[in-house]
Amino acid sequence: MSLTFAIIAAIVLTGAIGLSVLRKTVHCVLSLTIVFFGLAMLYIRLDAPFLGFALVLIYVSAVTILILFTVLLTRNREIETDVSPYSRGSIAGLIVGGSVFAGLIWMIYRAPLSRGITELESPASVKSLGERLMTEYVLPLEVIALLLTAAMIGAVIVAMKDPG
Amino acid sequence: MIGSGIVKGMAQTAKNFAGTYIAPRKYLVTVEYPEERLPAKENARNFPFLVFDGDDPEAGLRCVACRICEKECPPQCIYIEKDKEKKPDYVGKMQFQPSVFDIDISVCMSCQICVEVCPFDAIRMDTEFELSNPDRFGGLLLDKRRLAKSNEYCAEIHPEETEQTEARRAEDVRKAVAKKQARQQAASSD
Amino acid sequence: MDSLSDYLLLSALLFSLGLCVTLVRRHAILVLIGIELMLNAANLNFIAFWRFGPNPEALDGLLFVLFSLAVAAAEAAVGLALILAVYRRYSVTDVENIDELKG
Amino acid sequence: MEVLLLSIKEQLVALFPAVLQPLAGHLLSITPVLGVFAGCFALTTVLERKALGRIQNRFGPNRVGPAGLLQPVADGLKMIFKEDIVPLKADRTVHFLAPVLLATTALLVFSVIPFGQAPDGRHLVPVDLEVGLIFFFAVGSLAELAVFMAGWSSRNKYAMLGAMRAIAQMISYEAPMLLSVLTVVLISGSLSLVDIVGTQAGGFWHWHVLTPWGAAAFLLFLTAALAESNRSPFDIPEAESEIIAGHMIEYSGFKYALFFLAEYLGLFAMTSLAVTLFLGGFHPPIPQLAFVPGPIWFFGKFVVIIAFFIWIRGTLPRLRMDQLLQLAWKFMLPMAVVLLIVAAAWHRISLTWGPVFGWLFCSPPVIMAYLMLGRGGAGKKGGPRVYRYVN
Repeated sequence: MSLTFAIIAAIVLTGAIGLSVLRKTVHCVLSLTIVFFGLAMLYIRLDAPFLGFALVLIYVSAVTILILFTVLLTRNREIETDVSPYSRGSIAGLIVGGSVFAGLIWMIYRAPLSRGITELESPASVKSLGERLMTEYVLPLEVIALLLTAAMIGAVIVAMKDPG
Repeated sequence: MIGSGIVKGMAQTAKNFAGTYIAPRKYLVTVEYPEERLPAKENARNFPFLVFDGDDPEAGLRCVACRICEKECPPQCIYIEKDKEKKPDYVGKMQFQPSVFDIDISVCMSCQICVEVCPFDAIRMDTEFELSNPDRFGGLLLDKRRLAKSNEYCAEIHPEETEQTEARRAEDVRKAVAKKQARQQAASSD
Repeated sequence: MDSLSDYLLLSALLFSLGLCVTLVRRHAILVLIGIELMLNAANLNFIAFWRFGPNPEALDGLLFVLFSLAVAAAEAAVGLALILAVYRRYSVTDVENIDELKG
Repeated sequence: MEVLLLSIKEQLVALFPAVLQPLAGHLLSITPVLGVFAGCFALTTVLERKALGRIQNRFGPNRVGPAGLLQPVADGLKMIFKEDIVPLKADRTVHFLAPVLLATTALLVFSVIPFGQAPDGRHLVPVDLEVGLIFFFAVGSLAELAVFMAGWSSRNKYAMLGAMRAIAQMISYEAPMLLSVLTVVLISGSLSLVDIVGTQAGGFWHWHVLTPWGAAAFLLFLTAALAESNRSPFDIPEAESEIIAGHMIEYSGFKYALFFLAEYLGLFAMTSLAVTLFLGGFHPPIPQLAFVPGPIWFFGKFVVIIAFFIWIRGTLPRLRMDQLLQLAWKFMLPMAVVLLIVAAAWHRISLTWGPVFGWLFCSPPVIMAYLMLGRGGAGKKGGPRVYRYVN
């Protein structure tokens, strides 16, 4: 593990832990953006800069802003008062999360992972990505486009004030 | 068509912009105040001052300390004390002079009533407006010496009003002289 | 250079944290955020396996992440719209208090 | 000039020990960008005020220094010595982080803009990223987050309203902006700004702005850039007469100066991008003028666009919020989509038959789309407002 990776991992984990313990919802969302920044840095480190910047573009500027708008549109009196932000069955939730983590760790250390790394001549080029997208993956692309359209229309209809 | 209004507006502003360089007199209408200033209007008024005739503000002061203005002043910003001895005024009548004449211009509300009521045309409204002062109390309490301004100055800022006043005063002097002559004639005939 | 297991470890941690957030927090939006966190942990796995796999010239891992990003965006939009609709109807965003299924 | 600058950098980097050399190289690339654009900011504020004054038949600032040119120094001193006020109920951390994030992102986006090219092919660019354009927009979009943080953390209704308006505006104009930029990506086949500039080398007839789709995309991009950087006529988020200063209302002193700086730097970034994408970047208009260094051409075009922005600001009144969103969604977005298709057609036609046929076939759809969409916007809601009680 190199120092750079350790620093980025620390950033990601700080954001993730902050998002699970902070009290105010807006603070949680802001620490979510820290997680995304860390992840974007990891993507760039893994020679996928296009996806890293796309992650920032999609998540930080679109999804996070959407979440923030929703947070502001739904003011929750119960949670912003003194009631604990954690649900009643939180112990059980922690146990489930912990056991999943233990299971994943067990699997990672049992799996026969290749320790080496194949050298790339250049980072994944956007051009080849686009060519794959337009030849081999054109059907998934169309499906995704359809899904996005459906999701957009659905979201608008669900969130409309007077569904009529 | 969308955008045609924008083009029209931009042509207008471009004309304005270029005009300030080509014809600055027509387009640059700003008066750069401390260096240039517009002349005050005839009817402008700010705070009162005392008019004196001749060169000496002590001797030529028109005020006779009749205290009408002090009584009429709505915010009561005028304070007058009479002098002990009398001096002859412009028609030769013996009159008192004010030994103290103070106007607190921080209280004055520029109503011009003192000017209206003065029977001796001794008080007029000034157009001076740069009165800022570091001394909040003393600096704005004007005494007789600072209030006194010459008749020429008055003629300069209120030419029309001063002309009328001068005409009336000349008439008064003429009448007084005529009266005196009549009295002298009567005295000599007795 | 860091090894594949480092990335997998980080991704596992992120996934479990996301799961915990989803299960533990009361606010509906935070539940959604937990799901986003899990999705991103999976994405990290995809990219790590692509990069450390035997054939990084084939870009399948990246393309999967690309599609997953789009799905996540769609999911966030619909999820938030649902939260808004529920809030309009019951003025509640606490998942524990959304316990009526009657229309 | 480019060779001189690059060799100065190499000489200086060679002075450092080998471990520090990459770091020193980056620092030496960053410093001139920081210096030049901060200087541009200072100069633009005063020249903008002078030009606005002339447009409104006034003198503009002319008191501090020769012809008022030292005005930004006076303004800066005033800003620095003002008291830094944080509202009692504000969220102190977020309140502090918002201007920092905004200024950082505003500066970061300059790192992919190419400013010149040495004869041996090296470019004057801080970082030559293969995905430079995506980087530009990813980092640029963080401004929305910073604006939200500023508005939310101030605990002020006006700040919150201003922030929401700003974000709605930025998101609405990001879509047409990205689409209008995509036309250029489509033609040049690269996301790297260095490559995009490279396709426009060799005379002004290669510039993207001199094509039917390019001209329209350039205008759309400029409009969206105005909206993205919150300048008049799209300065609703900070409308002084409506919501005072929007998200900046609770900021004073140096933090406010940072917001101000970030606003201008955002404008400069958009202008630099417009120059790079559409006006041929640092390339001279005719190849015979290549002896003039690239940065001079770059900044010449830069100054022209900035002057155009100032001119617009002096002319147009502020739009209403609904007009603004209608312009973005009903006119600019469909127009950008049409341009994308036209650009694809141009690529095909001018490759096979040459640019004359390209003009012949590609300009009618652009003009048609412009006329039809322009008329569609002036329907029931978009037209002049009817005042019930006045008439």
